[in-house]
Amino acid sequence: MSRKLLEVENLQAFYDLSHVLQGVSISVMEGTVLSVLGRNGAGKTTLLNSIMAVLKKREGRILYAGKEIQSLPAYKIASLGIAYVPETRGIFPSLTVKENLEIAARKSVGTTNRETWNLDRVYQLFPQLKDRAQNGGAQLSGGEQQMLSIARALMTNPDLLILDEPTEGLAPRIVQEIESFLTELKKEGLTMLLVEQNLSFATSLADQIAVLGKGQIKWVGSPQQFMKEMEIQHTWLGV
Amino acid sequence: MKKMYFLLMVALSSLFLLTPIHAAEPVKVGMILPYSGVYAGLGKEITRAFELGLEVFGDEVNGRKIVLVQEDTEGKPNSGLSKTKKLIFSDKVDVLVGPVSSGVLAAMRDTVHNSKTPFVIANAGHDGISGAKCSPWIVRTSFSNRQVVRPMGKWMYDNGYRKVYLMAPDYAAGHQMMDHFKAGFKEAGGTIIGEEYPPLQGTKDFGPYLAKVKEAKPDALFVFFAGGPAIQFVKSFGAFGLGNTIPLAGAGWLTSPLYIKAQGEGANNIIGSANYIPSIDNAANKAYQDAFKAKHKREGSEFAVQGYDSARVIVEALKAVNGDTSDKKAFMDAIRAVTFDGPRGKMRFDSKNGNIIQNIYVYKNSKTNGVIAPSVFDVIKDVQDPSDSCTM
Amino acid sequence: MLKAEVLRKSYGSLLVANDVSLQLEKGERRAVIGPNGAGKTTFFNLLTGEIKADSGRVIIDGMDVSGQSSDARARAGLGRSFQKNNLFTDLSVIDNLSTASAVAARLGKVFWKPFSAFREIREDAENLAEMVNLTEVLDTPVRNLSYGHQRQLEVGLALATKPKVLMLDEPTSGMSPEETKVMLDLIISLPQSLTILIIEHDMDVVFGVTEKITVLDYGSVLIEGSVEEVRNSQVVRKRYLGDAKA
Amino acid sequence: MYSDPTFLVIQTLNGLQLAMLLFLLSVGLSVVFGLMNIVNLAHGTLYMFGAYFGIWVYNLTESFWAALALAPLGVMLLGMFFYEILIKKLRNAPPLQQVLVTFGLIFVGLDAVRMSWGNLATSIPKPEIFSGSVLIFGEIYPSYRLFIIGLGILVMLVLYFCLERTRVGSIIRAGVDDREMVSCLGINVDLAFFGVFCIGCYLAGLSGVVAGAVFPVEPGMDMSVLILTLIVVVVGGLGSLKGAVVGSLMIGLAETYGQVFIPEYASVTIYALMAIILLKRPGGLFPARAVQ
Amino acid sequence: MKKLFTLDRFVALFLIALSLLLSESVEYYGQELIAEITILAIFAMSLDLLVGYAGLVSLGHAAFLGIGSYATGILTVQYGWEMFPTMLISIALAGLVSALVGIFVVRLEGIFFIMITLAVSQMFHAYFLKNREFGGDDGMPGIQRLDLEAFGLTVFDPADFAKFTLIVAVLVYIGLDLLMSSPFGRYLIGIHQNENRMRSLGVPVEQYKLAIFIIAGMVAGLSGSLQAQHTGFVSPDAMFWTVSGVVLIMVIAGGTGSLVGAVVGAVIVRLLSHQISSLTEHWMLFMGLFFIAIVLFASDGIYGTFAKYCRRSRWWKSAGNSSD
Repeated sequence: MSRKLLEVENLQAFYDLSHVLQGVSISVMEGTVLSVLGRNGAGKTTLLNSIMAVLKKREGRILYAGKEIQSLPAYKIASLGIAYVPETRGIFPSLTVKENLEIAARKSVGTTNRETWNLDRVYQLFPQLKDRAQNGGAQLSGGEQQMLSIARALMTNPDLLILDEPTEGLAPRIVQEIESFLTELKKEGLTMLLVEQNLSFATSLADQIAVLGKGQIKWVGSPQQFMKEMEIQHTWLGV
Repeated sequence: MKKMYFLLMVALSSLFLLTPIHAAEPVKVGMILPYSGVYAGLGKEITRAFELGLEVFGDEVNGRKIVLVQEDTEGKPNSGLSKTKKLIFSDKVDVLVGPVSSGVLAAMRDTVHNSKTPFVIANAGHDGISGAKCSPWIVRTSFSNRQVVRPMGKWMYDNGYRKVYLMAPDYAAGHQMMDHFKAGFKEAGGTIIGEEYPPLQGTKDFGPYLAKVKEAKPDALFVFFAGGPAIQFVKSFGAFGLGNTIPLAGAGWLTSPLYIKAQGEGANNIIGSANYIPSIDNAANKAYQDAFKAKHKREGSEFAVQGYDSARVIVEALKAVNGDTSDKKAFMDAIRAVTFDGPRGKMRFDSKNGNIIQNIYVYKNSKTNGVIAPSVFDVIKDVQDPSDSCTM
Repeated sequence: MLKAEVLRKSYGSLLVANDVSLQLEKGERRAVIGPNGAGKTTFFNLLTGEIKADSGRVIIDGMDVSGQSSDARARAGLGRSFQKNNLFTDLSVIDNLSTASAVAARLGKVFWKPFSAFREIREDAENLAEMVNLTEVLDTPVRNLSYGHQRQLEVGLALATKPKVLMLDEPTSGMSPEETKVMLDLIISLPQSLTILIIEHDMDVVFGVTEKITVLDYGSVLIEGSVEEVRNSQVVRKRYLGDAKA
Repeated sequence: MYSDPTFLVIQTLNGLQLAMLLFLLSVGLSVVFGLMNIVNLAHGTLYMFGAYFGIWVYNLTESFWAALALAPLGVMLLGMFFYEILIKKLRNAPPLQQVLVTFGLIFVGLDAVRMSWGNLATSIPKPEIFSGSVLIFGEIYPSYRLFIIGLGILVMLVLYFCLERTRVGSIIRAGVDDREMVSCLGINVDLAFFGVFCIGCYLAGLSGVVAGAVFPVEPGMDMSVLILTLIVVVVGGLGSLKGAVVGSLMIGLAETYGQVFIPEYASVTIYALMAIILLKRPGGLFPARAVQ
Repeated sequence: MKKLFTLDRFVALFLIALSLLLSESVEYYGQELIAEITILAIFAMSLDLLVGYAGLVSLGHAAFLGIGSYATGILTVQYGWEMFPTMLISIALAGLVSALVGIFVVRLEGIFFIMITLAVSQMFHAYFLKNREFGGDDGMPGIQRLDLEAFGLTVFDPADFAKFTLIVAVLVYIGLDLLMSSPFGRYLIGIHQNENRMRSLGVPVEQYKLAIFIIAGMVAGLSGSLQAQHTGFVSPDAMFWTVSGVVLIMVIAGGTGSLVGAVVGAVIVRLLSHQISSLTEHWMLFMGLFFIAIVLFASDGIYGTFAKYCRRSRWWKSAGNSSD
């Protein structure tokens, strides 16, 4: 029934001459959430940038819904139904909140019959954004920026949502809010690939955990198993 | 990469190729003119007419063929000088013809003078060359700036213009033109009520200047513009409606036949002084215009006639010395002695300074059959360059 | 040795440094930690003068450098490494280091004597290379260097000017555990008299280098104290360690 | 006489018409330069081709409007051609190489024009309805100049509308902020920027035709406007519509007022103005991206 | 330890030897051309100091050449000075003016530096164009040459004048080469490579940029003085921005940052345009294609690419020059 929506096979990635990813393989099942954990510098962001072709110097295979995408440019990858919420949030400061959302609006390309995301629905989910609709992207607080970034990703009606440390630098109250949004989305059956440092956040949302260290996948398993693996936690996450 | 090295060697060894061939049979005429840059059109025009002149007056004297060596001054003094040296010392030309711009002429002058190379100036109007900077090796078939405009000052006063506004580009020739017009005009009793000198390069708009002229309400506006700026100026003058209120007068080049079509209605009714206009009525001019039209399908301009006459001067001088240019002094004397009735009427060189003595034509543009063209309004005969600062 | 007094900086309505103060004694080692976007690097840049503070003072070794440019502050004794490698990429390791050594020796006004004639500069640079474990790649151009080596060189350049205060901005970021270990040893081995201020995410490195930590959050100091104090602080656990159950 | 209000109005109109011509020319260069990081010194060449294509079309059709409609399209095609064969390859080349290549293009373009249309200066006749004059406070003023001002304002408004009110405009603004993020939203941002490049070429051609009825059309006309355009671009700041508008207004008016009030220094007014502005604001007045 | 004979110096030596040889063997015009190109090469080297070593792309460098020329012309023709002190004063004056300009402009970057230098030079150009005392746009003729009888050179003999300019060029090259090999030069290389890093190491970057701006201005002034002596006149055209533009093109075409590259660029571009313009009036077309070809096929410039190839090639390495 469930299939592999995203598959990464033996991915190698480079920044200049440094070999950041050294053969990473992961897969995300449709309708599930995969959390990739790892320390700073483990290569988490590089992994996501490689998938999205933001980083072009890479080797290996990346498949989306069974189709090879590693040689496609970023915009084509995104238009297959992948949405990216980067660590930097990528809000466009010269655009208003509304424009930030509208620019991304696109019909779903997937086969699932989820309810379509549009401006109204996004505003329902994030009422703060509606209040701030005419504000410039630069005038938002960190939490609002994060919400806008997620909301904007939703406007593309994705089948796969990729999030890079969505809780980073946010106050606990906001982290909780975001957690509840994402849980909501998960219930709707949206597939997610989540990169996190925040263990509690990651484990509560994920169906599966992968631990990235030294540019390689060190451990894969369920959240329940992960909580027991103190050794893994210590060695690769420094907790 | 071997290619690159090869290229370097070729470039360097091409220095060797500059070794000149010894002056053999043909008479070499060095055409030192702009073939690129702003004045490229004039350089070509003079060259074409010079070639036409050789066809008409003969390109062979006593078995010696006359050949042209063209070098591009780019209208820049430095390039002009460098090319002049090439023509004199490398090509060993017998005579130089050119240049268009006074700046290049000023740069060339000492080299020509010191190397004792016969030099026929075919356009540049730099006053100094027939003044303090004159040389026994230089004659001018074209004009000196003051020669063209000074008589016009008197003429305009005599014809009822008392208060005149002046405008010319802000460079030496522009100021020379205006200064001499002013001298002639004031001598006659007129008053200058305003002067404007827009920058030579990049005057993007004459509107501001024209508005000032309009405010001053002169009897006439006297200007000197040539080439592209002349088109722009005349069009703006018309567009601002000054044509109906203020008479426009200028030194001849203002409505040159090369540009008059592009100037449109604005060119109508302009008066000017020139050393040549195409409609001068004499046999030599008719022959010249017929020949030029047959070859180039349009009227020959005042620039062309200077090239044409320069060719005639050289051919006749060569005939006088039987094609022998080995005695440069004798050849130069022969050049200076040439006199003929040409398209511009009777012409001869001023023994004092080598400048041409010629008629200055006062013309007026008018529209006949939908075509605007100048016609002769008045003739000021045998005008000399009035300078006496030349001591040869 | 280094004193920052109520440094404040804002971009429009965005306050990136909210009255940050800090005092380091000679030989003291201090880590600045905090979540991404907490304003750590901004704080560094305010100290070094790369960003001009709206208000507040910076004092280096008793000298008020508040209004001064970054190069003047460097001459006053601040040496820094950057979070993102900031090297002379077309030059070799030795040329990188010797350039920095020449700056330290204030040779810039010497224009009559070949640079290669300054043996002592070369020796300085070689010593530095040894200090930061780059001896075996001395003649390699920086752009052909491994990332870890580049990070080491980054620290080497900061050390070359013989600073009074060494400021390290995430010296181990992006490094493998082995490389991190090398870097940690390197930092530990630095002379005890050197005052060090370090931004670091890797807690092992932080705990390895220093006893005292300043936690920044939202551009202001959340808490300042010993490793133990910070470790046990509920505020910090909540904010920074993400309330992890560990 | 300089205090006469009518005189001032007339001179301000003169300044405005120059400003609008400069605006048409510089907005494209500013965008290409500021947003695509292409140092296109051959922008003036496109302007020159606009004028010559205009003359070509005019000679065939006897219609100014046909020239105005077709010539800019021709220039756009020319620009696209050079983009495809040359500029694209150099998108990420060091600026000095771009300088050399576009300088090469200037040389090639200049001789291409000379070979095709000769060396002599010429001009495009004004359209019939704008060939006359109108009365402004009792002063005769050329109506074509008002046409230029109107066209400039129209283009300004259209560009403003497209940039601020359409999705493509949002994409371009967003692309300036964060190009990669736009791609990650599934939008082909390179295509959008290529469109911007084409519009820049189109406007350069348009200004060539429009200017060809006022200024002489001659080989070398490219170089004189190139400098003026670059001045507008750096004064306004790279890559922003606002910068291009403000820059061209400042330079256009400064040039005109300079000629009127300080004719002695007319040739240096704008250079001096630029120098002062750059010393105060080293990145120009309204750059699209903050200068690092 | 650096090699004494780097590739740059080797090629420089080769060029000088070739020119000296040629100055004896070619005829009058060739000698004139050698002098002309040598002066141009000095000017190109001075611009390379800015472009290739300090990363300051100037489009107004001709202003300093012009100031050197005008100072030489004004002092000798109008004030009757001796040529030797005039040359020194010309150089000093060019340095002084570049100091005054440099104080304001060196903190600008990229296109903004380009445009402000252009603006400054256009203002100088406008001044000399207008100033009728110094000849306006016709310029000032009648400039003599430095008397070198004492060294057995007759400067009116073009071969001797060519030799004189070559000797000056050699001295300039040696001087600048030494300067660039000195710690000062190393600072500049560091600034060009990574300005921010130099700043954080404690280098007052602007002061060094100003210093090199002044030195480049002085060398340009020297070349201007030589040019005035060679051509015998000076006109405002010498400081028009296109002159700066053409020399900038020469420096880029030759390859920046090696001094020799600038020289090679000046020699090749000048010779090519000279030769082609004698053959066809459409020489600009060929030069344009040549420039485009350089970028496409020799992106480091003619000499830069040549040097890169040489350094990789076996014979150069086998000659024991593995790292220079």
